[in-house]
Order: sequence, then C-alpha cells, then structure tokens
Amino acid sequence: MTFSVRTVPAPTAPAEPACDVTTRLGPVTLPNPVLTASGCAAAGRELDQFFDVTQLGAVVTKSIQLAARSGRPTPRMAETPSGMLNSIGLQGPGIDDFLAKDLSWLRERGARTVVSIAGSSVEDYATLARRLRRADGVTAIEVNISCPNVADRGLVFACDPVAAGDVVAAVRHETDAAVPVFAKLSPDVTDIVAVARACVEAGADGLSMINTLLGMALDLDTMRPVLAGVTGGLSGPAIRPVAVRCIWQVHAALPDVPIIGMGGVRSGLDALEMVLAGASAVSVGTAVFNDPGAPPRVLHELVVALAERGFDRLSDAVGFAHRGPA
Amino acid sequence: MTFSVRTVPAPTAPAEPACDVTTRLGPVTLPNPVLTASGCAAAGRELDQFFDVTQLGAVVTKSIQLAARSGRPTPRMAETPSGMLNSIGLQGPGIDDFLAKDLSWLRERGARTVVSIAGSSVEDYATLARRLRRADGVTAIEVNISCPNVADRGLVFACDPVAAGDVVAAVRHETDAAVPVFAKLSPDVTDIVAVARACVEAGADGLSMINTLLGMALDLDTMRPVLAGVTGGLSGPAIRPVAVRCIWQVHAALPDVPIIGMGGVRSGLDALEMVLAGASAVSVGTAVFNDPGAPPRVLHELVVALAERGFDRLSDAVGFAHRGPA
Amino acid sequence: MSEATARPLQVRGEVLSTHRVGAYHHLVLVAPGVADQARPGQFVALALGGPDTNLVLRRAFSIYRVSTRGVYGGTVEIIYAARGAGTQWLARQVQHTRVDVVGPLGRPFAPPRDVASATLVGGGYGSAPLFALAEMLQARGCRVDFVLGAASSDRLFGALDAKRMGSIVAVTTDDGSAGTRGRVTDVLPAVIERAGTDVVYACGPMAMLRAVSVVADSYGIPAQCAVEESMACGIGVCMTCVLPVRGDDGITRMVRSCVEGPVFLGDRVRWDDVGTVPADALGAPR
Amino acid sequence: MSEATARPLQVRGEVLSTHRVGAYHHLVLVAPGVADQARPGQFVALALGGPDTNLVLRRAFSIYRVSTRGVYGGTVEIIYAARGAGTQWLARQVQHTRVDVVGPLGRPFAPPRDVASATLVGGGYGSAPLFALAEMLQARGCRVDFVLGAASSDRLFGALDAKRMGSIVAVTTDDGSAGTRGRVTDVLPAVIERAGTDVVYACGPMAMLRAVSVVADSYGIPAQCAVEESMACGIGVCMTCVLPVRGDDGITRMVRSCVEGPVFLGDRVRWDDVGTVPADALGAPR
Ligand SMILES: Cc1cc2nc3c(=O)[nH]c(=O)nc-3n(C[C@H](O)[C@H](O)[C@H](O)COP(=O)(O)OP(=O)(O)OC[C@H]3O[C@@H](n4cnc5c(N)ncnc54)[C@H](O)[C@@H]3O)c2cc1C
Ligand SMILES: Cc1cc2nc3c(=O)[nH]c(=O)nc-3n(C[C@H](O)[C@H](O)[C@H](O)COP(=O)(O)OP(=O)(O)OC[C@H]3O[C@@H](n4cnc5c(N)ncnc54)[C@H](O)[C@@H]3O)c2cc1C
Ligand SMILES: Cc1cc2nc3c(=O)[nH]c(=O)nc-3n(C[C@H](O)[C@H](O)[C@H](O)COP(=O)(O)O)c2cc1C
Ligand SMILES: Cc1cc2nc3c(=O)[nH]c(=O)nc-3n(C[C@H](O)[C@H](O)[C@H](O)COP(=O)(O)O)c2cc1C
Ligand code: FES
Ligand code: FES
Repeated sequence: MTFSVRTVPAPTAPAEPACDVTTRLGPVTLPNPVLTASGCAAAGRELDQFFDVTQLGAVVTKSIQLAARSGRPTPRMAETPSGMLNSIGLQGPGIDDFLAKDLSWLRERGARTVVSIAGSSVEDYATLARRLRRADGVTAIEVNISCPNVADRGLVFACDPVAAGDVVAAVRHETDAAVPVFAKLSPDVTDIVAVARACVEAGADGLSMINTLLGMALDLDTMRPVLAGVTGGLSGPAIRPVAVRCIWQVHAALPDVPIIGMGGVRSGLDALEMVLAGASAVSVGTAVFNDPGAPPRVLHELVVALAERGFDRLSDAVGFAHRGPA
Repeated sequence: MTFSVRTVPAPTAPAEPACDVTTRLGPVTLPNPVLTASGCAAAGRELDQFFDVTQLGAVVTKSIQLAARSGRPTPRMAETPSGMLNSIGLQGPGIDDFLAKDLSWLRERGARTVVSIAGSSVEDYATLARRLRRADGVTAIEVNISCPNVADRGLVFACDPVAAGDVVAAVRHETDAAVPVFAKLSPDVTDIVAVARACVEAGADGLSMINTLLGMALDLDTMRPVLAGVTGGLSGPAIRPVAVRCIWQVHAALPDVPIIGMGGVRSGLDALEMVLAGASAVSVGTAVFNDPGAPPRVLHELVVALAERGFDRLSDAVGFAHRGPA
Repeated sequence: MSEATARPLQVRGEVLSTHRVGAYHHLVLVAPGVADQARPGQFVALALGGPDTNLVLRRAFSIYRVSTRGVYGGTVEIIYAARGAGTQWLARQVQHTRVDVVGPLGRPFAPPRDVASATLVGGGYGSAPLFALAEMLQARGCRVDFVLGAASSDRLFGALDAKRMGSIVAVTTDDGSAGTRGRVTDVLPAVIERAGTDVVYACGPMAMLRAVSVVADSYGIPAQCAVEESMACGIGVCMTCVLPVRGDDGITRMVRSCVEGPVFLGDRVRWDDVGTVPADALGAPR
Repeated sequence: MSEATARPLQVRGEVLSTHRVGAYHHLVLVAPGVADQARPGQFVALALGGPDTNLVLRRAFSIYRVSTRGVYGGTVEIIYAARGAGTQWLARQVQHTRVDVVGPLGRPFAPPRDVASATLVGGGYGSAPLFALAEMLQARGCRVDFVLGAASSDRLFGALDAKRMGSIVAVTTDDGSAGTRGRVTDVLPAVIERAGTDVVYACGPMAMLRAVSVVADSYGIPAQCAVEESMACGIGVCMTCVLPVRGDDGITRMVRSCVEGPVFLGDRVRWDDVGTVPADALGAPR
C-alpha cells in the first residue's frame, strides 16, 4: 500500500462486484479480469499465503520449458527509476515436474491456470503443447515468444512475424480448441501490429502484451554491467505508457481479438487504463514484488473504478477509449 | 536539486576539471561532453537566464524545419511514472527565422551549436543542410529522423535502415566535411544496430540516441487519450535503461563511431553510465524541465565522478564498461 | 513587489509554514531573491516530491504574496488545491522541507497607464494573485473592485481581504453557499456599470476567463486574463503550454503561456479555439 | 519469539522510534502479528519511499528483536545501514510514518537438537539477528560465545549485548579501532577451541560467511549461515535471489535464498561458485 499507486481505496477483500466483471478470452470465460503475470507469481503457491489465489481471474505461471533450467548467474536484477531490470533466464522446473507438482496443486486448489510456455525451437513449443493437452486444469496457454530461436541465430521469435506465426500455429495445432492460445508479444519491435496480425492469422485466440523492454544498467562502482546477463528486461510502472500504446494500436487494428494487458499495473486505475485501451484482462507483474497483495487489491479497485464510471459490465469498458463517451 | 538524482553534490559552478573532459565528435572537439537535448532547451536563450550556456559542450537546438510549424493541439504532455509523454509536433519557426534570430544569438553569445533538423522528405533534409552550409556558427548537425516520411505512407525514417540512410546521405552530401553530421536514432525498432550501421554507411559521423519511445496515456475522467495527438514520446528517467542498452549495443557493433547519449539523464552519475556504455557526449533533456540548472550540474557531477574513479581523461572512460577494469 | 522585470532565479527554498484555508492550502516558502523581483500575476514553479520521487515535472503556482524583508530574507506565498500527486505531497510537508523554487516567472499584470477604475475578477484559488495587484493599483491611485466566484464557499479565497481593499465586493458561488448563486459573469456587468470600470483583471479557470473577456468586450474595456495551461517547464523551453493568440499584426500564433503569458489581453486569446490549432494560425497544418 | 513457522503476514506498519547506533540506524516498527511469529534469523521486507516513490522493490532486513506485548500490540526492530535510496529515505522518516511490512520471511536458524556449545559470528549489522538467537539458545541451556567483526568500531553492532550474554566475546575490526585488528576468522579458531564449539551460527557479508564455513569445516562442526543476496520480492516468486546449494541428494540447485534460506548450512553452499551457475547444477546450460 505504500507502493506508488494512483488511488488507494481501503485494501479490503474484493467488494461485491457492482458490475459484471466476467470476461471472455476466446472460448473461455473468466470470473474476473485480473491475472498474475508470468514469472511474477511462480505457480501461485507463495502468493496463496497472502490471498486466496482462486479469487483471481487466473494464475499465469512462470514460463515452462521442456527440461529444468538453472537460469542465469546472479546478479539477476537491478532497480531502475519506477522500474526494474531482470535477467532470470527462465529458471524453472521442466514440464514434467511442473505438471506433477505445480499444475496439480493449482488444480486441487481450485485456481484457474494460464500456463506460459517457452522454447528455443518451434518443435519445443509444439511438444510442450502436446504435453499440456494431456493434462487437466489448463485454462489457457500463453506462448512466451520472447525467446531466442536457435534455428535463426538466436533471433527472438517475437521480433519476426513469420517465426512468431510459426510458433503459434504449432501450439494451436496441438491444443484442444476449447483451450485458448494467447501469444505474448514483445514491445521491442518496429511494428507490433504486424507481429500481432501474424499471430492471429496463425490461429492465436488472443494476445498478451507487453513483455519487458530490453534494457540495461551499469554498476558505477565496478564499472561493468549490473546484471550477470548484461542486458535484462525492463518492467514496472516506467513502461506502462509503452504498454498502453501497444494495446491501443493492436486493439485498433484487431478489435475482435481479446488482449491480456500488462506492463506496470499497480492499481485498479492502471488496470482500467488498459481496459479502456482495449484489454479484456490485465496481468499484475512487478507490482507483486512491492505488494504481494496487489492482484486482489487491483481487482477491487478496478471494480470500484468501473462502477464509479457507470459501467454495468466490464465488457462495455473494453476499448471504450477508442469510441469515447457517447 | 530536489529532483530525483543518484547523487547530489553541492550545486555549485563547475569545478576546475580534475580531468581532461574535451571530447571528439568526428571532426570537431568540444570542451566538454554535456549538451542540451533537442526540444528541451529551445535555442538556448531561456536557459541562459539560469546558467551561462557557453559553459556547455554545446546547445542542441529544437528540431528546425523548412517552414514555421504550429505543432499539435493541446494537451501536449502527460506526466507518467518517472517520465513524461509529449506530443509537441515540432512547433517552431522555419529555418529562415531560426537563422536570423536563434542561430545568430547563439553565435554572438559564443555558444557552440548543434542544429537539429527535421523534415518530411529526403529533399527537405537536403534543403535544410544546404541552408545551414551558408550559415555561420554551426558546430554540428543532428538529423532528427524520427519524422514521418510522406513518400512512404508516413513511415518514420528512423524505423527503416534504407530511408534513414537516404536522409543521412543527403545531409552529408550538402554539409561541409568540417561539420559532423549525427543521425538521431529511435529506440522503437527491432534492430537498432542495423539502423545505426545504415546511417554510418551513408556517411554519418556519429549517432545520437535515443529519441523518445512511443507511448500513450488515457485520461481516466474523460476516458479518452490525454494527448490531443493521441500517442506521444516517452522521455525521462523511466527510459534510461533502454537508452543505456541502445548505446551499449551500438558501441559494441561500431566502436569507432562517436555517440551522443541521452534518455533520462538527471545527474553526473547517469551521464557517467552512458559514457561507460559508449557515449562520447551526453544530452540532458527532460531533466531540464525539473531543474533548469541541470546541464551545468550534470557536468560538474560528471567531472567529480570521473576524477573519483581515477580517469585523467574523459576519452578513457568512453565505452570503458565493455572492457572492464584492468 | 518590485517593479523591475529581471531574470528568474532558481533557489533552494524551504517550507516556513503551511495551513489550510477552506478547501485550499496556504504555503509560505522561504525563497530568497524571488520575492524581490516578483510582480503581481507572476508565478513560481516548484519541484515537488523529494529525492526519490517519480514526479518529473515542476508545478506552477501563482504568487499570492511576497515579503522581501524579515529574518527569512524573502518569502513567497501561494494558495493551492491539493489535487494530484504533487500537490498532495506538498500538503504532507511540514516546516523545513526543502523545495526547489524557480521564479518569478511569466509576464505580470500590466498596470494601467493612467489612474483608472479596475475590476478584479477571481475564480477559486485564481483570486490569490489579485490582492498584490490591488495593492499596486491602489498605490497608483486606482479604484479597485472585486468579483470573486467559486464552486462553493470553501473554495472562495480571499473574500475578507477583498472587503478590506475593494470598493465593491461581489461574491458568487455555484451552489449559493456564499454570496449570489451563480457565476462571476452574472454580477460582473452590474459592477462594471456601478464602478465605471476602465480595465478588468481576471484569474481563474479558462471558461471563466473566456466569459469575463466577452463581458469586458461588450463594454469596450480591456481584460487582462491570467491563464492556466498545463506546463512541463514553466520557463519557455518545452512548448507544451501554448494557446492560440492573435498578435499585433493580426496573425494567430500558438504562443507559450509561461513566457508570453500567463497574462494575456482577453480579446487577443482565441478562447473558442483553445485546445485546437486554428487553421489560420501561423504554421498550421495545411 | 514464537516457535511455530506460520505463513508470513502483510501488515500496515508504523515507525515507532528511530535512532542512530554508531554507523547504523535502529528502527522500531509497530507491526502487529509479525512479531508473534518471528524466529531468529528470519527477516522482514519493507516497502520504502512513500506514495510517489520511484522505488519499486522491497528491502529486506534481518529481524533484530521483537516484542509481542505492550500497548503497540507487537513491534519489530531492525538495525540498518543507510546506503542507497530506500534506506536513506527510511533514515529521514520520523515517528508515525507508515511502512508496509511483509514478514516474518525465510527459514530461521535451526536450534541444535541437544544442548550444545554455540559460537555466534556476526559481521557489521549482521550481528543484529544473533542476540535473539542467543536468547533462544540460552533458554535451551546452550553455551553461547560471540565473535563480532566490522570494518571499524562504528560498524560494530551489539558488542555490549554480546558481553552481557556471551561467555567469550571476541571482537575484531579491519582498522583495529576496536578489539583485535583483523577478521573474525583470525580469532574464530581460538574461540572454537576454548569454547568447545559444537555449532557455529553466522550472519554477515558473503566473504565472511565463506571464510567462517571453511573454519567450521576444518573443525568438523556445522555452520549455519544467513546469507544476503539481492532480492526483488523476498517471498519466493521472482527467482532473483538464487545461489548454488548442494541438496541432500548431492545435486546442486540454484535455490532461492528468500524461502529456502536465508539460513543455509555452510557446507552446502558452493561459496566459490556464488555469482555463477556451476556447470554441474541442475538445468545448467550445456
Ligand atoms: C500559471 C499557473 C498558475 C497556477 N496557479 C495555481 C495556484 O495558485 N494554485 C493552485 O492550486 N494551482 C495553480 N495552478 C495549477 C497547478 O499548477 C496544478 O494544480 C498543479 O500542477 C497540479 O499538480 P498535481 O501534482 O497536484 O497534479 P498532477 O495531476 O499530478 O499533475 C500532473 C502534471 O500535470 C500538470 N497539471 C495538472 N493540473 C494542472 C493545471 N490545472 N494547470 C497546469 N498544470 C497542471 C502538473 O503540473 C504536472 O506536470 C497554476 C497553474 C499555472 C499554469
Ligand atoms: C535476508 C537479508 C537480510 C538483510 N538484513 C539487513 C540488515 O539487517 N541491515 C541492513 O542494513 N541491511 C540488511 N540487508 C541488506 C538490505 O536489504 C540492503 O541494504 C537494502 O536493500 C539496500 O537498500 P537501499 O535502498 O539502501 O539500496 P539501493 O541500492 O537503492 O537498492 C536497490 C535494490 O537493490 C537491493 N539491494 C541493494 N543492496 C542490497 C543488499 N546488500 N542485499 C540485498 N539487496 C540489496 C535493494 O533491496 C533494492 O531492491 C539484508 C538483505 C537481505 C537479503
Ligand atoms: C522477474 C520477472 C520474471 C519474468 N518472467 C517471465 C516469464 O517467465 N515469462 C514471460 O512471459 N514473462 C516474464 N516476465 C514478464 C512479465 O510477465 C510482464 O510481461 C512484464 O514484467 C511487464 O509487466 P509488469 O510491469 O507488471 O511486470 C517476467 C518479469 C519479471 C519482472
Ligand atoms: C518536450 C520534448 C520535445 C522534444 N523535441 C525534440 C525535437 O524537436 N527533436 C528531437 O530530435 N528530439 C526531441 N525530443 C527528444 C529529446 O531530445 C530526447 O531525445 C529525449 O527526450 C530523451 O532524453 P531525455 O529523457 O533526457 O528527455 C523532445 C523531447 C521532449 C521531452
Ligand atoms: S511550459 Fe514549457 S514552454 Fe511553457
Ligand atoms: S527474492 Fe524473489 S524469489 Fe527470492
């Protein structure tokens, strides 16, 4: 609560929704639009100590790969003005451990789960999707395409509409039609609408945006990069204007494609900004590090903010800023 | 001084340099590496009320176009976490008025001047360069290529290596060899090194980076974009990690090309970070709005920081973080 | 306040005292040097938020009063509404907090060439700069009348000062909680007629300034209006604070309200076009 | 401090008092509930900087002391060095400032199964958590000795408390301004030998912990070391705080020091490889 937020209503349990906050993400309807962000909530268990994770629209898991990964050396983070850099390097268990320990816990707990997957080849992603098809408790798949493509000299999939489309098509092909596939886009591209379009044409049910911006910081004592990984991903309130712009542009170009918005959301008003720009759901990432109670607080504040503005339904607010008040 | 800075030595006049801070920008040597940023200092006159602008390495002027321009409607700005959005729309006098009133004042005042130019066609830029060739008092030209190219459906020159190179080649062709031409790059591209390379191959003596990131904010009362121009440029401390990364990447790829670094510099330590990443000079932009005395303060703090780290010459610190302490 | 317009200063100020006045806050800042140069209608720009703030822009406030003498070697006073992040931060500060002050900024109200009857119109905290102006005018032998308006009585600032200084003092509130229910322009014509007004001075919201201009125009008298546009720098370098103003040559330009204003002649400002770039403005897109 | 490890709480804390102790600051926070659960070696994570801060991450601090009773319904005390932006902000706060507190976090020091002779080694503010530990150990009948080290005497924390509680108290400073000139490990062997140490508990900089581990190893006794790694979340969700630790199965994993630590067995931590991913670690790049 001492976090920098634009409004701070009493941090109580979500109020009786004054408006219908269910939200449709392609074939799936969530009870509300507030999710965690991949890599900022592990697989939900730690946050469940602070609030009931089944209260959220869904838990989005840390991106899972085929095999266990140790990630990058430390230091893995640097604080920056209103933001942070991270270079975790996707440390995590492989898909087997994830299914056995994390997904099963989430399912038993009764949480909805968006499984984020990451790979270094189209085949990796396809295999992960195949494994998930046989698993219970997958509400949606978020395809983290901000990974280097080993087949293309390490060029990040998300930076190339063709490669991005290939990954999405492979995942869509392996996934049950009832499970929506969301492609997670990187803002570090010249034309995000082109990548968005390629993903949708390849079968993505929706788009998640934005992933972190590539950034870096130097340690002025050692005079070397702070991060062992040299560059890292910039997240937090600092990037929110970029996230809102990306959501706005893509919603303008593809108004029927559901968007999960993220990037610097700390408060219900920040979430509302993304909804008005075109997001059907909102993920809370870095804000969790400052306030483990942020996701339910954001939901509560969003509900209040929608009601104050006379919205009976969240869906009426999605993309409202493109249309303007009547 | 109450601005958010990483260090706050006494805000006095620059100390006797403990180290040689002259810096080479291609054919030109400046007495020190701290400049203003284009569009954040008008043409120097207003700041001269707060400090002696001849103390700076150079004044970088607001981007000048052929004809006078009224810019965009208001609101033209929005504050964001540790940053701001602007959509000024390059309001300014045309080149004639600029030469008659602004450049002549700067020359008489004894300031070094980097003239920033902007256009909407390659021919515009060439014409501007031709006009400047006949003018006295132009220390360098900074080519603002973050402008829509009318010949290419409004695609921003800086987003396309070929278009960027065309502009630079045209300006270089019209400019005296003794006057360096710097191309100012946009971070909103998939591969900034490719654009940098194209500019250098087209004859740029150096590169300025970064221009603002494309961002946007919504007004949560009106539920419409805050800016009359809808999207705007994000600047300020929030973007510094992106700027440092761009400087780092380009310096790594083109170590002999001088770079003017900018993006969120508030203090001498911020400037040092850019120098260590590869910048030979540093522009102070948004920080001036908070602290009109920022440029000389940054210079003073940079000199102190260099001396504290045992640098006898600024040039030894340029790109030092790529090499690491011996 | 002194008469000479000099260059603005940047000084390390300090909060001397702060207290509430109705819905507003009255802040006294030690700001050596700024006071000596300030003229009525000018403003100061304050850097708010402390060392680790995420606020990067200064905030502009009209100068309410200054004192150039005394133990503090010069104080500047402002009246402000705590609405957004910066002003809310300011409202939490206590004595001795350091606040970087830039000022005085902008063009002040111009006194009439001859002795004249002046009507001063203020809306909300917009009345703050009018009292120093009144003092200056009275020192020059001018008659001074006031019209003060606000949404409600707690947003009415300076009615007592006005009563002390003004010949006529007319007060309006939107909700009728003080004075006449209505707008300042509902009562302004009557005041102008009774006072034989030669010049109107106004400070307040844009809509009020526009309406005041229309009334003054209809009486063929000039209105000097202090406008409030969003400002990023306050010193003329950023071009965020522009509005369309007709020049002596009849040409409309997008002029910076921080350096060419905040005080403009009402009949020069194209009130209906504020927030747009009129098609006939210099350099307008064709 | 209570014995049960329960889930961490997030509470709206408040500064009760703050004062300097040598080069450090001693902060007493009202944090209802946190105190009741805290065990020696655990830490709290504080959100610093106020409503408009540009600081987005919490800061971790070892719990120095708690009090579960009294009018404030539970206080937590920490000893901190004001170095960066967050701790400098904290040092400027006075009574009543609100500080959001998450805690207690992490795995505490494990008491020995049987009555034992324990040597507690602290470096700088790292000695802060050792006094509550000493109390707990003494309550279980353990002998407690202290080795406290610091760069200089002003960075030596708790020497008086140590003298009150410890059988032997050895002090070292790098500059010789207090105790023996040198490092804690210069005097640790002698203490271990005199005290017949069964277990070492240590908290301080990484280099110290590593050296203490080596000494303990050479005596064949366990060392419980509380590490300090950069943490973004402190609650186990971000993976920034990892270091290479050998498990019961002999396999090295990059484990989170915020939830699997901060207390580790010294011989399990691969001190030489901290800051790297050892090639034989689970999931290391091939
Ligand atoms: C010449 C001038 C004189 C002024 N005099 C006074 C005065 O005497 N008393 C008073 O209470 N207010 C005055 N204002 C308005 C005052 O500047 C804003 O209330 C203040 O900037 C709001 O800051 P905030 O941090 O509370 O709001 P935020 O919403 O956090 O501000 C965000 C940004 O928008 C700008 N902004 C927001 N509202 C306004 C506004 N109304 N006008 C200009 N910029 C704005 C801020 O400066 C800041 O850069 C004046 C403005 C100008 C231009
Ligand atoms: C388990 C644990 C216990 C600690 N106990 C204490 C204590 O009792 N007393 C004390 O003074 N300090 C303690 N520290 C270190 C304390 O967290 C840092 O001094 C503090 O975070 C620095 O914050 P800053 O705002 O001053 O520095 P900044 O440089 O502004 O911090 C920037 C970021 O880096 C992180 N960071 C910086 N230095 C450290 C560090 N040494 N360790 C971990 N993170 C760091 C910060 O948390 C923040 O996220 C502890 C750290 C950990 C992990
Ligand atoms: C520490 C950290 C780890 C992250 N890990 C992942 C990840 O594994 N997969 C992914 O798609 N995004 C990852 N992200 C990006 C976030 O999901 C999110 O897109 C980004 O941080 C912007 O949102 P925020 O500003 O709310 O954090 C990570 C971000 C952070 C800060
Ligand atoms: C209000 C404003 C106006 C700007 N105008 C220009 C311009 O005319 N030409 C240009 O090349 N860059 C312009 N810029 C970009 C700056 O020169 C600079 O590249 C950018 O703001 C990043 O630096 P900063 O964070 O220090 O401001 C402008 C920036 C701002 C904030
Ligand atoms: S506020 Fe910057 S030019 Fe007026
Ligand atoms: S600090 Fe986030 S996992 Fe340990």
